[in-house]
Amino acid sequence: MSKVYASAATALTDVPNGATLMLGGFGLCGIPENCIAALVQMGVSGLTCISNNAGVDDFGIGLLLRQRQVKKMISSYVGENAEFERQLLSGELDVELIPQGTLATRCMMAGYGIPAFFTPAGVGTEVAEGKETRNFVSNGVSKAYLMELAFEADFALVKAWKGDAAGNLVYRATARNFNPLMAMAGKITIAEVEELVPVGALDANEIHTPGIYVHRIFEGKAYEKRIEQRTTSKV
Amino acid sequence: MSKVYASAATALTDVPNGATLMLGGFGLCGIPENCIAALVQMGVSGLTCISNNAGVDDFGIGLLLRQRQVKKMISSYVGENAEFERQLLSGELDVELIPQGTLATRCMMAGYGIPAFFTPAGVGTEVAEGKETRNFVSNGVSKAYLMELAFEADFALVKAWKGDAAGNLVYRATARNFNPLMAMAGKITIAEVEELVPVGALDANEIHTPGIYVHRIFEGKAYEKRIEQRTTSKV
Amino acid sequence: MLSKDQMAQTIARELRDGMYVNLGIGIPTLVANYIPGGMQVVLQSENGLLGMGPFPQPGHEDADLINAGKQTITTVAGSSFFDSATSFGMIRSGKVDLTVLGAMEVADNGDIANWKIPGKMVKGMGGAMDLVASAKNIIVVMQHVNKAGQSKLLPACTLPITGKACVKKVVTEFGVFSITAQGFLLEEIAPGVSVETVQNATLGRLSISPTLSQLHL
Amino acid sequence: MLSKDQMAQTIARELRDGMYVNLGIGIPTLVANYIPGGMQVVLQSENGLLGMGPFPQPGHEDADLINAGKQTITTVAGSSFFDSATSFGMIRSGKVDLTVLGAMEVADNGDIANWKIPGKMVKGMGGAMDLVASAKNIIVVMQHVNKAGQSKLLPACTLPITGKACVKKVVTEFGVFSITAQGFLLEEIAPGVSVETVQNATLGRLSISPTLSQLHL
Repeated sequence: MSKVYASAATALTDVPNGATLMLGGFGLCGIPENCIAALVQMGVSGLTCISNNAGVDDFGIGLLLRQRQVKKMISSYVGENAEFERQLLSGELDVELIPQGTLATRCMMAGYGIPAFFTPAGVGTEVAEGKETRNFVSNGVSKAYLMELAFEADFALVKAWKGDAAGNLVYRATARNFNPLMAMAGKITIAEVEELVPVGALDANEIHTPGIYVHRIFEGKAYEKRIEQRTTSKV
Repeated sequence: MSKVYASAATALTDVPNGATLMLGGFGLCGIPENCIAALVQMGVSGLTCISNNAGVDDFGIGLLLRQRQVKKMISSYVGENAEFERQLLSGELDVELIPQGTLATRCMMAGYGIPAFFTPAGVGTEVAEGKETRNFVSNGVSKAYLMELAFEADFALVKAWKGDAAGNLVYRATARNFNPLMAMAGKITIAEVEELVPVGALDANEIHTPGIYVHRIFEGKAYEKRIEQRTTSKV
Repeated sequence: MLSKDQMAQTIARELRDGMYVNLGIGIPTLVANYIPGGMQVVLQSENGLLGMGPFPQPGHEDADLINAGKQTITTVAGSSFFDSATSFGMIRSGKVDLTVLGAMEVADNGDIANWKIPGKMVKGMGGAMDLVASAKNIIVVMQHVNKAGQSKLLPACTLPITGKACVKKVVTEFGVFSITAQGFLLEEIAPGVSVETVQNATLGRLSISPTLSQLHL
Repeated sequence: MLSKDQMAQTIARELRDGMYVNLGIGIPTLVANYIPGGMQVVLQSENGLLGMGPFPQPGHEDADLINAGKQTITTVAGSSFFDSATSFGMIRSGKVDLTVLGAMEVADNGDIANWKIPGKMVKGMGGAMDLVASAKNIIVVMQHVNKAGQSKLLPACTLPITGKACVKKVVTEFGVFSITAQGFLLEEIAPGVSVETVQNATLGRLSISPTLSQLHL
């Protein structure tokens, strides 16, 4: 039973309309470019996307927004995207904003089989509305926390640097971000990698995502890896 | 402000009687041998030890038990230790047995600043006594979970393979086990490493415990790394 | 009657290509010897390893590389190491397809007891409570009766339980039993064992499958 | 009046050897330029990096290496990468010693608002809610009044808040304010600024420290 697929198109073929997807990446860093391109190509619609950001107008999840494929975004920060803002204000798009640490942890908890946990982020704010607030004593100090639930996602689409046919993944630098968390969390996890290496080539000590979490893997093509804010030091 | 200490004796000098300690390791694999030896040498007593196991009669935490330095053990499995059993049955030693995954996760949650979480382990058993049981729906199925709390520990004593002066740690093979979880969880975390390498020698992608968690680090000496069950294949 | 190896071999028939499997200490460990050739089955060791291999050759033992029974082991290509929280995370989230473990008692509702004998044994539950609370498919392999000759397949556990209504199947030297709403269902019987022998050795509710067959290995 | 750089420089006086610091986008980022020589201060970027260095030399930008403001950056020796859950885990568990961030409004009880303008701006809170709910020491650096000339130091936030009673100190172009049970306490005043100017620009409860000093950089 091979996990290896030839392309994004073959790996994503059963993603239906209305699916809930997790998409890795922070800004445009470490996003599953090939998977997004395949979703655009497929034209699948009514998607709920859990992703820290919503891309920019012409790249990343912005490409899905432009095609009106997204019904709902669950994110922590959705600036940098004029089309997003237009759809949101016009009511075409539903958006749920979540503190970034809560978003990351709700993915992780799905992977850990922990249905609920307590976090201080958002206590006393809009984010707390409708949620259980409860005090716990930590280091002798009582403090209020919100109960948050693990996410559920039909598919997690993640991007890694290297991977193997066993599904093991290694990320590079800050392109790691949400990818390993979402990889743990998808009912079906699809990983695209810059380089598919032979099984045994990755050091077992250095694997970020053990293969058990990854159901499908393919070597991506033609990565653009666009830089959102190119900043440099004065020479 | 250097994190580097010359020895276990200097790194552990302020561990007081009655302290709550986390000690890494699974069986005798990946245990902080030098730290344990220093605790024996110091004669500090009344300790509460959070550790998956309690060592064997003459090695690991067994050395502390033999000296009657331990008031309470919090573990998942404490076989292989006759002195332990004697002290427990005679009432000299208090023991709290916790499912292994819950033990690991209660350490991790301390490191994540999450005071409480829900796990299915122990529902309907003795472990559930006095704890909140609550149902959550996951993938359409309602299931019962126990609420468990993050641990608090004054000191975490962990053992890594390599480390640097910034406190970054890398573990080897299954000697990783509880070490990175406890490293995150101690109010003061003391790491002993087989090899203290120059800052910059560890690849930033491959660090298991980021230095922020480690307050003190030293290069351990004379590791015995005893094997508990030497099993081999027929040649 | 089945030997321990035959009990392991019986369980090995449950294996499917691509499965991730956690094998407990004792007879469950023997299941690894009967993975069908050409089938990819990945063994998880809950102390932090996916891709456990056989015991090392003498002289190649590595103190840093052990299984959950603290035995020296090896890894196969494609293995990965991780911490204990991640390990139980993959168990809890249902990524481990099959768990095989021993037991002191199994009740006819699927309750299992295997961690404590009050006043006698205080070793602890290790990872068993996490495993039985989370695994998708739990098979118990054990002797049908204890050393005192008493049935271990009971109407209710007499020892403190490890998990409630979680066991799906029991394999003993007498055969293969599913746990159903009507209690133990004898589905396959070991060669040389009579239904009466099974009935006499089983205290829990027992029914005999209308399609009862003799176990072939 | 302080320039943006002087505001950053003012905050840099809070730095201590061995500190782990998270700097928000905008003026907070400038604090990195004023870490005293010989002092070891490790910068955390909540997208998954400890040990952030300066911007790269032109031509050395790496798309895989950005900060929380999505800017290309570099790392220093001893840095480490990790996932976003670990990153906010270290924030929540109090391992980050100091958080510096901007704000739209600060209330005299320490409430902060910096993530939403209803009907106008819907960018989201990013990591700000996690940071303000968890950091041990939170300093806000911002202009004293908004573009419309209205005070940003208020009796209560008018915008949806990011966190409750969490800000410990505010630095504006007019000086340094502690948050106390009596509201804003002016502790240091910028050169060329009068107490009356501060009073006129502050809507929240304001008291003047009996030991008020002029800010020296």
